[in-house]
This record gives sequence, C-alpha cells and structure tokens, in this order.
Amino acid sequence: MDEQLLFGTFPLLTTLIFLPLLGAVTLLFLPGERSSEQGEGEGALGLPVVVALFFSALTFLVSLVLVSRFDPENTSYQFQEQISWIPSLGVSYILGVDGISILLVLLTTFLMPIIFLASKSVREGRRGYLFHMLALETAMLGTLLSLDLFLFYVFWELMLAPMYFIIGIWGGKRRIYATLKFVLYTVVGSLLMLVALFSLVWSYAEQSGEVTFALNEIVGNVQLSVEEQLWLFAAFALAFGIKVPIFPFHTWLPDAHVEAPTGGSVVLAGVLLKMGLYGFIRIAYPLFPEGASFFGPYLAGLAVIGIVYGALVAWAQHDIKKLVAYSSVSHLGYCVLGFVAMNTLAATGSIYQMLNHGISTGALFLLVGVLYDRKHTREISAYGGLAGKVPLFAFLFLVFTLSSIALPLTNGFVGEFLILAGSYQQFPTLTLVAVSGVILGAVYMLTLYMKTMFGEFHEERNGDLTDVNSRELMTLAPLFVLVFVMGVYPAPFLGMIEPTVAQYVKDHHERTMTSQNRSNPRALPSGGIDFARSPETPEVESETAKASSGVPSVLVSTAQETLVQQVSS
Amino acid sequence: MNYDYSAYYVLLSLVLFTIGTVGFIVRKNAIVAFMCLELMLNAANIAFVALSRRVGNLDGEIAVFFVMAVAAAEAAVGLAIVIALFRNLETTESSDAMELRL
Amino acid sequence: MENSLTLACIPLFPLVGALLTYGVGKSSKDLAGWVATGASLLSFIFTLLTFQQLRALVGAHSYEVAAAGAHGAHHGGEAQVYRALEAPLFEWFRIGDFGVDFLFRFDSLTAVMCLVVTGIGTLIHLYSIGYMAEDESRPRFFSYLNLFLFSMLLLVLGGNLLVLFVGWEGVGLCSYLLIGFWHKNIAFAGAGRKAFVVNRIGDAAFLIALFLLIQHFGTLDFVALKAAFENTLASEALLTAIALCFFIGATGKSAQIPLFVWLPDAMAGPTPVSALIHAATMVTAGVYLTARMHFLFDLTPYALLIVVCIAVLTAIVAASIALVQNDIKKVLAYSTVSQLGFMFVAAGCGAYWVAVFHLVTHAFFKACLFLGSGSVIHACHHEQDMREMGGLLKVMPWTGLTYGISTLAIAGIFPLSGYFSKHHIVEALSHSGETNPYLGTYEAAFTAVITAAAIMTAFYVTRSFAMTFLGSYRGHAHPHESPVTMVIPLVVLALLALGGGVLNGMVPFQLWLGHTIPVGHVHSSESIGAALLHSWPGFVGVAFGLLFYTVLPQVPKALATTLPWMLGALRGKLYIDELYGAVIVRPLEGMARMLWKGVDQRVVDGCVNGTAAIVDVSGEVVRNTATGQLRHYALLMFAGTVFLIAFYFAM
Amino acid sequence: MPLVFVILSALLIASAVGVILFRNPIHSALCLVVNLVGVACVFAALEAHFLAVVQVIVYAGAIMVLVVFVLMLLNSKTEERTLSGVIQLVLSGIIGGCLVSVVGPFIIEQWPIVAREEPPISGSVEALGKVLYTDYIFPFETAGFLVMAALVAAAMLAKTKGGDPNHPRISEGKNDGTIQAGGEQ
Amino acid sequence: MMTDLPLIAPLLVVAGGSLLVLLIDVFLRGRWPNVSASIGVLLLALVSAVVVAPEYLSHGTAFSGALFVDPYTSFISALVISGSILCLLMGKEYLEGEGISEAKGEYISLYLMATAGALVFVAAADLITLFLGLELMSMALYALCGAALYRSASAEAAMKYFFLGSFSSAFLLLGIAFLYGATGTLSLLELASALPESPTGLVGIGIALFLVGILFKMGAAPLHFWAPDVYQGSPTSVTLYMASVIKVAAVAVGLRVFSLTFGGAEYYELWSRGIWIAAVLTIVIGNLVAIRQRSVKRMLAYSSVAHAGYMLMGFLAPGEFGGGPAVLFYLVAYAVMTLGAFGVVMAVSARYQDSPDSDDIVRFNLLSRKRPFLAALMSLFLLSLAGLPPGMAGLLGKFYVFNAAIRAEYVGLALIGVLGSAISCYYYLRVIVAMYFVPSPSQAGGATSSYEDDCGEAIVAMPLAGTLAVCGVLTVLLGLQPSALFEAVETLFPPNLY
Repeated sequence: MDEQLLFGTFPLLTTLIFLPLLGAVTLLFLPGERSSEQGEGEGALGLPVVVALFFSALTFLVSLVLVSRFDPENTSYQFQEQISWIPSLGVSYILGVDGISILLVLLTTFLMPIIFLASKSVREGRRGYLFHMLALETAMLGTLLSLDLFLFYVFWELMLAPMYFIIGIWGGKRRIYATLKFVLYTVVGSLLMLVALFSLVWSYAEQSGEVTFALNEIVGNVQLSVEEQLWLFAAFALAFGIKVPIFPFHTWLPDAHVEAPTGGSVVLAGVLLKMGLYGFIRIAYPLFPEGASFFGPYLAGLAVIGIVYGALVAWAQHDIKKLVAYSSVSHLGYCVLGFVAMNTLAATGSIYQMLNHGISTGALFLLVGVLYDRKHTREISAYGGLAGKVPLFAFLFLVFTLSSIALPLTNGFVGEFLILAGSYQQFPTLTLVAVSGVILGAVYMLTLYMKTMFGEFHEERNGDLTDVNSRELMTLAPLFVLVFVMGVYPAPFLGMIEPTVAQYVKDHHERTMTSQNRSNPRALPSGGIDFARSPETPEVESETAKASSGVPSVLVSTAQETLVQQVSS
Repeated sequence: MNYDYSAYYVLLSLVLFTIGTVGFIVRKNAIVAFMCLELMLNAANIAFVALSRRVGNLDGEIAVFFVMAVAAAEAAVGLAIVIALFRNLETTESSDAMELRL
Repeated sequence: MENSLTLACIPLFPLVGALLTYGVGKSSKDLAGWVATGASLLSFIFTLLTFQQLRALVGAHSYEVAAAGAHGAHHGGEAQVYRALEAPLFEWFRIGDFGVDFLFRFDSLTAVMCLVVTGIGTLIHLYSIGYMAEDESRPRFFSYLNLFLFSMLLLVLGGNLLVLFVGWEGVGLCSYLLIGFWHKNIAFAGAGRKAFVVNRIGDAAFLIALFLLIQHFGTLDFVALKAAFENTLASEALLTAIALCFFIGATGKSAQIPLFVWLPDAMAGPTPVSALIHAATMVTAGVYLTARMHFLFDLTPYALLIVVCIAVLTAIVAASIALVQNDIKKVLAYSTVSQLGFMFVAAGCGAYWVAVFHLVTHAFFKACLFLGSGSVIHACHHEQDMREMGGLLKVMPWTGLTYGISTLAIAGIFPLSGYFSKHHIVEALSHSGETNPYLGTYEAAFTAVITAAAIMTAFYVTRSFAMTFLGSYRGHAHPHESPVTMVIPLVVLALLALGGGVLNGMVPFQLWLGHTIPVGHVHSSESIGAALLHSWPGFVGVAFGLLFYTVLPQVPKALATTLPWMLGALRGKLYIDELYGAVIVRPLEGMARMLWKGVDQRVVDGCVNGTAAIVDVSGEVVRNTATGQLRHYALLMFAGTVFLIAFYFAM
Repeated sequence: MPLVFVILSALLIASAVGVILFRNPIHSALCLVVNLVGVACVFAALEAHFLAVVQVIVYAGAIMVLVVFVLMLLNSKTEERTLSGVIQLVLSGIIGGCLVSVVGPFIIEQWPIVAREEPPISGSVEALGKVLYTDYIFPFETAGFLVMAALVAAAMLAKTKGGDPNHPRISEGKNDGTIQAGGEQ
Repeated sequence: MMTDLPLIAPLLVVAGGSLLVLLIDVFLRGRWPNVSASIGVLLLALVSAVVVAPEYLSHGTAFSGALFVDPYTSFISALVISGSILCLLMGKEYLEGEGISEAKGEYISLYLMATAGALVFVAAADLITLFLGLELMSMALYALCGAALYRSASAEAAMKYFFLGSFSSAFLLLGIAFLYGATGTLSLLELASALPESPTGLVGIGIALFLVGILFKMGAAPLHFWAPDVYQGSPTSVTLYMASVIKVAAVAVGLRVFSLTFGGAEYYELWSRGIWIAAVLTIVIGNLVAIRQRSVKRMLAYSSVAHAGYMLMGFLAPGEFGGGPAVLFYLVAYAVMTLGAFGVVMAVSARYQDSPDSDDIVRFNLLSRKRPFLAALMSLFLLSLAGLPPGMAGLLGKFYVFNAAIRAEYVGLALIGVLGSAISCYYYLRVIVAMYFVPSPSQAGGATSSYEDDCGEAIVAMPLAGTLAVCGVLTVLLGLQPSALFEAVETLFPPNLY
C-alpha cells in the first residue's frame, strides 16, 4: 500500500502519546481485580499486566514505525500535528519530533514494557500501579513531543501526579517524606516556569501583536532585552535544573529513588530525569540565547560540581539504591556539561548519554529490585559474596556496572567520551575536574560491586537467595544487548541525533551572535578571547572549527585563558 | 439663609459608628454586641439622612428605611442565634464559644 | 595500506573463545581450558599468517630501504615508507568532521606485539590448564583469559588511539577480574579494585591527552596524527602537555612511579595471570603506547626527560624493594616494575625499538620466571614464602632449570636475551644527550643509577633462585614436579629467554621495527669479549646473590640487624601504600562522608527542610491569629479595614 | 441648629459610650434606647420626620423590646472586666481613633459647610411613599421577603428538642467515634 | 414595571418555591419529599433562567434601575442556580443526620431564600438592592449555619457568621453612605458617571468600605477570619454551599462593581493597590495556615481563602488584560472542584457525625482501599485545587488568572501566587497521603489497628455519587476544552454597556 496513504495524514504522534492512556483506561474496566491478583502462580503475569504490556508494546511498535520513517537528515520538526486548543490565548496542540527527541521517545517506549515485565514485584494494587505507569508514559511522551509551550507545561506537570502515586503508594518506608519533597521541589520550579512562560508570551505578543504559545514561532523571532532573558532563563533553568537534578537541587532525587518501587526508579532514572535537560534543550536555550550564554558557564560549573560531588557522596552510601541515585546525579552532570558546552560533539554526546544513562542506570535499578524482592533490604552490608551464589546476577550486575562507569565498548563510554571531548574545547578546566569523575565513578561502583558480590558469603543470611529468574532475565536482556550494541556500533543512533544537533548548535550560535550584535553593551563577561585564535596555537583554529563543526562560541570563559597560560608557561 | 452642616452629622455618624465598632469588639456578651451592631447601623443611618439632604434626593432616606427593615430582620435572626447558642453552651458570652479555632 | 581479512580474525578468536569457553564450561570444566587454549593458538596462527602478509607487503628487499629510511629519518633525510595492513571494521562514530573508525592496523611494531601476546598467551593458556586443574571455576578463568587476550589484541591492533583505548581499558577490566578471581577473599577483590582504580587514574590522563589531540588535531588516527605532527606548528607546551598526559596514562598501566602500587597487590591473582598480564603483556602497554606515539614524544624533549627521570627512579626503587621481599611473587612483581622502568628509560631516550626489544625479552624471561614460581607454588600447595622453600631443584628439575636460565637472562648475562636488551638500554641512555639536551645534563647520573639497578636485579633474582631451589627444603609440603602441560611452556619460554637475544643478531629486529618507529643507528654486533665485559653488572649481582644465599647466609642477616630501618622500609615497600592511604584515599573517603553527612544532609537538605520548617512555623504563627474568639476576629477585621483605608485608599 | 446638633451629639455619644461601657447588659440596653431616641431626634432635626417616627416605632418599639426580652430570658450576667478586655478596649480604641482621625478630615473636606436657600427635599410620608412604591418597589419587596426569611430563620433556630424525642443524637451517647490520640499516619 | 416581571422569573420561582415549600411543610411535617421538591423548584428556576436568557442580551436594567438585565447577570444567575442544585443534591442524604431533619422544612425553605438572595445580589444594579440581596442571602445563611440545632459547633458557627457578617455589612453600609453622599446616587451605573474625575479621599474610603464588604463575603484577607470557623462548624451541606455559591456571588458582584463602576483608570490606580495587598495577604495567609490543619474541612476552608486570593489577582487585570473572564473561569473551575472536595468530605465525615473530629484527616486513611473511586475523585479534586494535571480545571484556572496578572504586569504578585500555590500542594497532597499512602494496619504490623475499622469508610448516596461524578467530569473537561467556557464568559464583558 502506498505509504503516503497509510501514514500521510495519520496522527502518528498523537497515537503514540495517547495509546498508553488508552491502555490505562482499559485497565480500569478490567474485571475481577482481587481474584486475578491472588492465586496466580509465579509464572503467570495476570491479566492487568498483560494488558499493560500489550499497550506499551504497541506504543513501542508505533515508536519504531516513527523511527523507521524518520528522516535523520531533516533537521526540522517532523510528523508535525497542529490543532488549535485555546485559540483566545494562542495555545495550540502542536506535536513534532526531531533528532533530539526521537531517541528519547524510543527510550521511553522501550523501557515501559520492561517495567511492566518487572512489575511482578508490586504485590498490592498492581492494577493501579500499571495505570499510573501508563499515564506516566503518556505524560512523558507528551512532554517530549509537544511543541507548544503550554502543552509542554501541561504534560510536564502531568508527569508529576502518576510518579507521586507510584512512589507514594508502592514505595518504601519514608515514602511520604520522599514524595513530598519530590512534588514540592518540582512544583516550585515548574510554577516559576509558568510565570516565566507568560512573561515570555506577552513580551512576544507586544512585539508581534500575536499571542501564541507555539515554540516554533517564538524561537528566533522573539526579541528580549538581556535583562529579561536573564530572568526568564533563570526561571526556566530553575524548573529544569530541579528536574535534572543539578546540584544543589538534587536532594529530592536520592530520597525519591530509595523509596520508589523498582519500576518507579527505572522510569525516574530512565526518562524523568532527562526531561530536565530536555527542557533546557528544547526551550530554555533556544528562547534565551543570551541567558544561556550568561548562565552557561555557571551551569557547567554546577554540572561539574554535580559530577564530582555526586560521585563522592555515592561513595559514602550504605544503601545500594541511594548509591545508584547519587551516581545518577553524577551522570546527569555529564549530560548537562555536554549540552552546555554547546558544540556538536558534546551536545550529541550529551543526548546519547541520556539514552545510555536510561539504559544502564535503569538496569541497575532493576537489578537492585531483584535483590530487594528477595531479601527486602538494600543495605550494602547485608550482602557480600553473592558472585558465588548467584553468578548470573553477578555477571549482569558487572556488565551494567561497567556500562555505568563507561568502559569502552559499552554504551556509557561513547557518550561520556563525546561529552568530555567536546566540553573540553569549551570548558577545559572544568572538564579536567569532570574527568576525575571517571575515576571516582570506578571507585564507588566497584566498591559497591566488591562489597556486594565479592568477599565472604553470609550463608545463614543470604543462603536462600536465588538467581535471576527467566522473567527478570527477560527484563534485563534487552538492556544487556543494548549496552553492547550502543557501545560497539553507535553510528545509527548518533546518525539520528547528529544532524539535528549540528543544526541546533549552529542556530544557537547564530542567535547568540545576532542578539549580541543587537544589544551589546551589558554586564556579560563577553570579553573572553577565542581559544582557537590564541596566539600560541595558530594552527589550531581550523581544527577546532572542524571538531566542533559549528561556529566556536563567542563566549569563552576566562577559565580557558588560564589554561592556555598554564599550558604555555 | 441656612447652612448645611452635613459634614458634622456625618462626622457624628462616624464617631458613633466607631464607638459601636469598639463596643462590638470589646463586649463579650453577645446581646450587647448585637446592641453595638444596632449602634453601627444607626450611625450609618444618620449619615444617610444627612447626606440625603445634602445631595438633594430621597434615595438616602429610602436607604434608611431599608436599613431599618434589615435591622429588624437582624434582630430576629441574631437573637434567635443567641438563643440557639445559649441552648448549646448555656452562655450568652461570645468568648465562651471557641470550640472552632486555630 | 592493504586490507587484510586474517588481521580482523586475530582478535576474533579470543572473543569467540571467551564466550565459548564459558558456554562449554557449563558442561565440561576441563574442556574449557582446551577451548581457550585453542582459541589463543588460532589467534597466534593467524597472527603468523598476517605477519607473513606484512612481510610480503614490506618485501624482503625493503629491509635495506627501510634501514636507509631509518637512518634518513633520524638524520632528517627523506621519510621512510610506512607500510601496514589494515582491517577497517566499521565507522565507530562520526560527529561532524571528527570521526573514529573501528580500525585495526598491523605494522611491524604491532606484529611484534601481537606475536608476543598471542604466543606467550598461548603458552600461558596451556600452562593454566595444569595450574588451574583443581579450581572449580576454571571456565570463568579461561573465559577471562581469552577476554584479556582479545582486549590486549585490540590494544596493539588499534589503528587509532580510541581503539587502543578500548583495549587499554579492556585489559584493565580483565586484570581487575583476574586479580580478584578468587573473590571470596575480599582482600583479593580489593586488590583487583585497586588495580582498576589506579589504572583509571592513568586512563583519565590518557583521556585528557585524547581531548587535546581532538581539539588541536582533530583526529586520533595514528597515521593521520603522525602526518599532522610532522609539520605541526603547535607550541611545545601543548605537545609536552599531551605527551605527559599519555605518559601518566602509561605510568598507570605500566606501573611506574607514582602509580605502581597496584602491581604488587595484583599478585593476588592466579600465577598464570601474573605471568601473562602483569609481566609479559598488559603492563608493557605503556611502553607500547610510548613507542606508538614516538612522533609526539620525539618533539618534546622535556617530556622525555621526565619520562626518563620517572623510569630511572622506578627502576631503582622497585629493585631495592625487591631485594628484601620473601614472597616469591612479590619479588617478581617488583622486578617487573623495575624492568618496566628499564623499558621506559629506553623509550625516554628515544630508543623506542630498544624499549620494545626489552619488552619482548622481558616477556620471555619474566613469563618464564612467573610460571616457574607458579610451578613452585603449585608444588608447595600454594605456599609463596621463599623461606618455606629451598632445595627444590632436586624435586623439580625442569622448573628449576628453566627458572635458572631465566634468572641469568634477566640478570643480563651474555649471551642470554636479557643482556642484549639491557645493554642497549644502558647504551641508549649514555648517548641520549646527543639528541636530547635536557637528558644530556643528567646522562651520567642516570647511567650510574640504572647500572646499580641492573646489579640489584641480578642480585634479587639470584636470591630468589637460591632461596627456592638451592639449599635444603624448609617447608612442610611434599613438593613434586608439575604436570607436562605446565612444563612445556616453561621449557619453551626458557628457550626463548635463552635465545631471544638472537633476535637482534640473526633477524634484523631493529630494522624490522624501523618500518614503524625510528631506530637510530643499526648496531653492529660486538665481540664476545666485549659482550662479556659489558655484562659485568649481571655477573656481580649473580655472584653476590649466590654468595649471600648459599655460602654466606649470615651476611644478609648481619645486614638486616645493622640496618633494621632500611630493611623495615624496604620490607614495608617504602610505605608508599600507607602514604597514599593517608594522603589521598582516606582524606577522600572522609570528604565523601563529610559531603554526604555534612553538606548533603546538613547544608543542602538542611536548606530545603529549613525552608519547609520556616513555612511550617510561619503557618503556625499565622494560625494563632485564629483564636476562635469573636472579639479577636472583630478586632483583627477592624484593624485590617482601617489598615486598608489608611494606607491604600485615603489619598 | 448648631446648638441642637451639639446637644444631640453629646447625648448620642454619651449614650453610645454608655452602651459599651456599662457592664450590666440591662444598663447598656437602656443607654441604647436613649441613643435610638436620640437618633430619631436627629432625623427630626434633619427634617426626616417620617423616618424619625419609624425609628421610634421600629427600634424602640420592636427591636429593643425583643432585646430586653432576650436579655431577661437568658439571664445575662454582668460582665467582668478582665485584663484582656482592657487590652481589647485599648487596642480597638486606638484603631477606632485612627479611623476617625483618618476619615474625619476627608468628611470635612468632602462636604464643606455651604449656605443654601431652602431645604432641598421633603422627607414627608408622601414623598417617601411615592419613591418607595415606584422606583424602589423591587427593593421594597425584597425587604419584605427579607423579613420573611428572618422569621423563618428565627423559627428554625428556636426549635427545641421536643420536636423529636427519639432523635438519635439525644438518645445516644456522644463522641463514640472520637479519634484516639496518636495522630495521623 | 409589571412588564419587568418575566425578567426575574427565576427569582420569582425560587422565592415563591421557598414559601411554597415552607407552607406545605407546615402541614406535612417532613413527610413529603421536600428536598426533591426544592430541587425541582431550582430546576424550574434554571429552566426559566435559560428561557429568559435571550431577554438579557439587551444590556439594560429592570425595575427602575434596581436590577441589571445583561448577559453577565444571566450567566451568573444560572451559575448560582446550578450550584445550588448541585449542593442540594449532594446534601440530600446528609440532611437526615446532624439534627437537621427536625427542621428540614425550614432548612430547605431558607436554602431557597438564600439562593433568592444571591440572585438579587448578583443582579443588583443599585447599592440598596445590592445591600438587601446581600442581607437576604446572609440572613438565610446565618440560620442555615446553625441548622444542626444540637451541635454546639453549629451554633457557634452561626453566631460567628452572624455577628461578623453583620459587622462587615455595617461597614459596607457606611461605605454606601459615603459613596452616596459623594455622588448623590445609589445606582451602580449612574455612580460610574457621577464619580469625580479623580477620586477624592472620601470616595476612596467609600470604595474601601465597599471592598471590605465584598472581601468579607469572598472570605479574603484581612476579613477572612470567619471563614475557617464557620466552614468547619456549619453542617457540611451548608459549607459547600457557602464555599461555592456564595463565593461565586460575591466574586461576581465584586468583579462587576470594580470593573464597571470603579473601572476608570484613576480609580483603578486607587483600588488596585488595595486589592493587591489583599490578594497577597489572602494567598499567603490562606496557604500558610492551611498546612497546619488537621480538620479537612478547615483545611479546605483555608484553601478557599487562598483561592479567593487568586481570584483577586484577576481583579487587577481588568478590561483588555482579560482578568474578568479569567476570574469567571477560575470561579467556575473553583466551584466545581471545591464542591467535589467538600462533597467527598461530607461523604467521609457522615459516618462519624457524632464525633467532633468527624472530618479529621485520619478519617481519610485507607479510603483508597475501601472506597477507591471516591478516593480517586478526591485526588482529582485536590490535584485540581493544587493546579496539577490531571486536575485540568484548576490548572487552566490558574493559567488564565496568572496569565492575566502577568499581562497586567503584576509579575511579583504572580510569583507570590505561584509560591503560595506550591505551598498549597503540601496540604492538598496530605489528604492524598492519608487516602493512599498510609499503610493499612495489616501492613503496619497491627500497631495502629485500633482505628482500622474507623477509617476510610464513607456513606455515599446516589445523588451525592452522581454529583461527585459530574464534578469530576467537569474538572477534567473544563481543562481540556476551556475555550468553550472561556469564550462564553468573554462575551459577558464588559458586564454592562452604558
């Protein structure tokens, strides 16, 4: 059949977003909750899980169709859909996907069936759990795909409630504290974002006479004074930074992770955290290039602090999940650093690393869940010497640990390498500090591995431990495969990301330059010399340009100069 | 030649109103508080009548008429409420009714 | 350049072998060893095949051309022709103009390394079959070994720095896994972790070097880099920085000061692992890297000076520690550190080929020594203390003999292999001032120190030989000769150690390497007499060793009593572990805990919870306005009204 | 006129102060009666004669009777003077003083004393009635309905237990479902 | 005059109905379906309101300027009547308890009278009618608050409401007197033109006093003190009426007066600062104190105070800034969600009516297990009140109001608003915590089993369930298709052409 006929006007993205919700609604109408939950064998999944699996798998298939029909070379938004929603305020239902979001969409839809497979460990009220998970999937996909600021905001906020319930109902002992912290942190940020959103829209309306929330129309056309940009960027950055989380707004994360049920942790680490950075990418940076170039170095600094700090604090943890949670802080620091460096190399790496983190940390949380299901403790000291007792588990744990510490040929390496290589060109000193995270990552992850897997085995305490069963293996196997596929042959993935990112970086630098030309005199550290043109390294210029394949940022932190001087002296 | 002293009547009404307010705040006894309310309404009435003369139409006086009706209604309801309160708490002191607080 | 299919197959076998071994191991544990050995052997065979291809490519006639080229290159004449086989597998990633291919390249340097890796690897696999015969988890062991071979091959075959880095980290991983192979002992597992982490420190520097290269040269491919460096205008500072970063990376992998501390601990692994990884192959990766990046190091005499300084220091320090160790493997471990120092001395002097040469001979005799020690340990029921040994020559003649040969080889006695390489090192060092003015200043001192280190080397190996094989048995086990699978590798390696020096004489090793790296003068062979004379440090060392540990055992005892602090310091490995613990590890740990408990929970979370508490308290305060008293409400409302009127409406 | 005003003002203020300061509610009520009559006098002085009459009838005749009746019925006691009461008095006095001092000048400013020829309007029954039944018919009806509502309200509130002796609330013990201490969660 | 009668058909139906119900009840003493009859009356009123709605397109007045005849009035009247119907439906079963059953006839009659008062109040075109409507509405409400005759809290609530209400009415009255004195008219329309060019001090004070009256009825600071006590003490069926219908009426009138009568630029300058501070105080106090509450009713009362603050934000953005429609939208959304929330509280506390802490938050423990749908609906309402999806109505309400405020360049106020809103999440979510997160005693190890049977039960009669469902659906739909309502209320502005 003619493809155009099949897909031409078919609202693929809408289908993608609302399929999970349909599944959630279907769940509500399933009969016999109690009977289906009790009296099922270990093997059976139960009807609700099957339904959830079905819908999430279907969503995954749809996203695969999306990916297959996605044109990587086209750097604009594809599969756009547009319906007017609140015409009086210019709010529309606009969806679209580009190279930045497509793989995050794929990651989301990919992780969901896995989470459902792993939902066996949820004993009580599993249907509600599945319901919230599916709703959450809708919210996440909506956030990734919406191109209207208000629509984005709605989906952004919609992510909150299901996650809140997931942690709160199926979470650990301190879940109430954790959920409260999670929600309040996020809400403070997002509400500030709402205010900033309106300010932006009305500023734009004053210029253009048109009230619109459409991202595409505002980006590049809106002209804000530097001061406005700084304020608005700060508001957005706070909202997104909390979600990432960027140090010092990270303390909700360990609590949320520790208390969340396994699936909740997976989706939290796997997708939710990415939304913060995605917000930076999609909204904050394009809208406020000046704000971005002012705050960029600070963000990078915070990211680097996050990398080192997260790693060190992870090292000190006694709780496995908390350790992995702090490792997320560290890993997300890399992602932020990479993006903020704003060259193709680092930004591509940053997006790639988001995928990697979703996979490897997600898998680690699944593994912790496997342990927790059996022994109901996450204390590191409760375990030890498991490698002999549960070899398959130990093996998988090792692989994902290695992925997490970015060993070459695992996915983590590609992302981390690209990020660091790219960000080095922009923030040499900071990157030098960030590299220490590579070492510290090995320290805390291997310490964890050693303390749990190696050493004396406590027969009386853990004697009844069983190895990963087939269902758990099924959840981990796809991630396992991806770890190596993405590590060994990242080209197809990068190929989807890179053209868009290259264009994005180019656009960003152009925007920065034009807006600087427009309103130059201001309190920005704009004086920095271009590293590439520093007199000591005359031939470097072309190389830098080549490597970053974009216009080198005009804004170069003073840190860079210092390094040049250090090296040359 | 008559002089219009409306301002002084209004001032008087303001003072009476304030006294009524102060009494309302000070007195614990609900019935006395009610009396203070009547003081306040009367004060407003004085202002209405005085200003009605000043502005030269009858609307103010009509208003006073309606306020009196309202005052009568308030008396009925208010005193019934005081009785209901007494029935439940055996007191007419408003300060004894503090079950609902904080 | 020519593409080669066999080349691509070389690392494939160990990879498949690693997976297969593990699978096979499920059903038959004994078969696993053979599968692994077979994979390794196949890899060796394919290496040989590829080697032949390369030889054909280079062409027999080209030796002279290459030699001339080598001269020419050294003297600034016309550039030599670089020939290599390539196996571009796929494009790893490409971002804009910066791309990295997954590419194998096989040139003369790689060929040497590959042969050593697969050859010795195969022997050690074979040996392990016997050595690990009673271990329950030997499939895992062989799987790891094969995985190691794979990584090591990636390291040496990598056509660009990133593939090299893959192998670089891969061998680190395998080292980690194999050191902690007996993971029930948490100390062993800890040793593995230490190895990995210390290596990571070096790797981080390596990464920084890569970032600098990417930023300034935009490529990581060796050929492209070489071309870029040949006429680069980059500042010396930059080049020095890059070179030093690479060297820090190398100090991690090759156990140089200050990152050598992991290697002695790494002896926790099974002895074949020590032989393969921590003597013959992995630890030499740093040397290989230096040789590979010669075009960079050649441009940075200052960095070379630092390389030599570190190397000399490492050589002497490690040798002196080795003097007093009683654990047979520890002796060999420090010996390895010391010998790696020798190699770096050569590399630092610009004599990369000498470094590689010593690498090869060292691989032979050190592997032999380690395997010999393994054989002894195996025989003595896992006793490693030499004081519990003695007189084993009689019960284990093969082991003793091969160990003896290797002892002489490492001591640098002519005509064993060690002599040739070591002599070249001293030679290169004493001429280093000619090309590197920085080195010229310290040439003499360095030479003296390195000679002393050579004497010590001879002394401590002889000591270990004497304590183990001579005298009478002091232990309680019932030692016996090892099985044939263990003896064969010993013999082969001993033969190689014996005749390895011939490589330079009969096969033009120097010329062969000259296709890839600058080799300087082609040395004419010297007379036997001169050679014997030049091996004096070996003789001295061996003589004293024999003297002190067979005839005059009271001398070392007397020395120990007269200089107890020195003995203590050396026994305590100069307290470097303790120093690192006190200066780096524990402060960091403390900082981690402080950051968590202090900063994260107190400050950051304190701010968060504090804000919440403030809101809560102010809620409580405001709540207290709701007293429930009608009069109070009326008062407050009145006040509010007057407030509104007075401040906002009365204008 | 000013003299009348002054006298009336004094009377009104004094009686008003009496209402709030007498501790015995009956005394307060009597003061209020004086005050209400005083207001009627003010109305009369302002030539709103009809209102003056209505004032006396409605207030003194109806409302005050009701108030005194309830006072007697509920046997209100003399209020004790407490510290908090004094504080209340002082505080509200200050605020009231503020109100008067803030608003007073504006009143003077708003309606300065002007001379005028004749009384502009006539507060006669006729005039008032005309307006009331034409322009103000709707408010008038509403007021009627309001009084009706007040009656219903009073009737409801005044209901006694006698209505339904079997009502569960009376027959059963109270507070059986009180939550024990121990807090939420 | 008589020709105007059809225009007030809804009012006549409600008022007449109230008397009729009372009359029949005198003879039948509650042995007849008086609640259903009143619902019928209200439905009839609603129908008549719809029927006469076209007449209201004329933008005029009726009864010699006593009542407005404009779409705004029509819409608000319909809203008031609909709200009354929903409240009555919700409280249908509830009325059997609480000691109300004895006086049910009077109760219902007064309920209709209060509605009639609200209808007069919202339609009033002169200040006297406005005052009378307000008093009619209030008078009936005072009594309704005390309708639980044998519950001391109810009597106390009635007492407080009566006295404070009358107190504030007196201020309003004084304000009316001042405005009348300054302009010589009581008509809201004439007042607008008769006001001096720039406000004199006394006019400002008059406006302030008028504002005080409106703020009181809205339950906004600094006149909010009655709200928590009265909301808590009154029978819940009355509480939800106060929280929804009365608030709607007060806000609607305030909005009209401030945007129409005092809408001039000079006057905007004057009252905007006052309303600004009132809004800030209201938002801050409402949200801060709500977090310290254990009684859910009281908590919702403070929350309704806070919401009054958000609505006041919209007051500040009149005219082209779109604050008016925003407030109305917010009002509708707020009414729907707060009705729902109080409805659930009513259902839950119904079982513990004998206990003084019948609506304690502990009563909500385990609700999700015993009454999952009720808990889900409550969560929806609470999330909506907090402005979080899927409670779309609240989100869109905030969206419109903040949007208008920011457009009018009240960014600081908007920031305070969002911070308050963030705080509000805390206390709304606490109820969700109780309903969902508090472990069942079996999970908690039996330590808390003393109240296992005591918690999470609810009495949900059909009408209540149906009304809650309607509120739930509206809560979502209002957010998903806000334009339908928003564009409708946009046409209501300006409230009257003149």
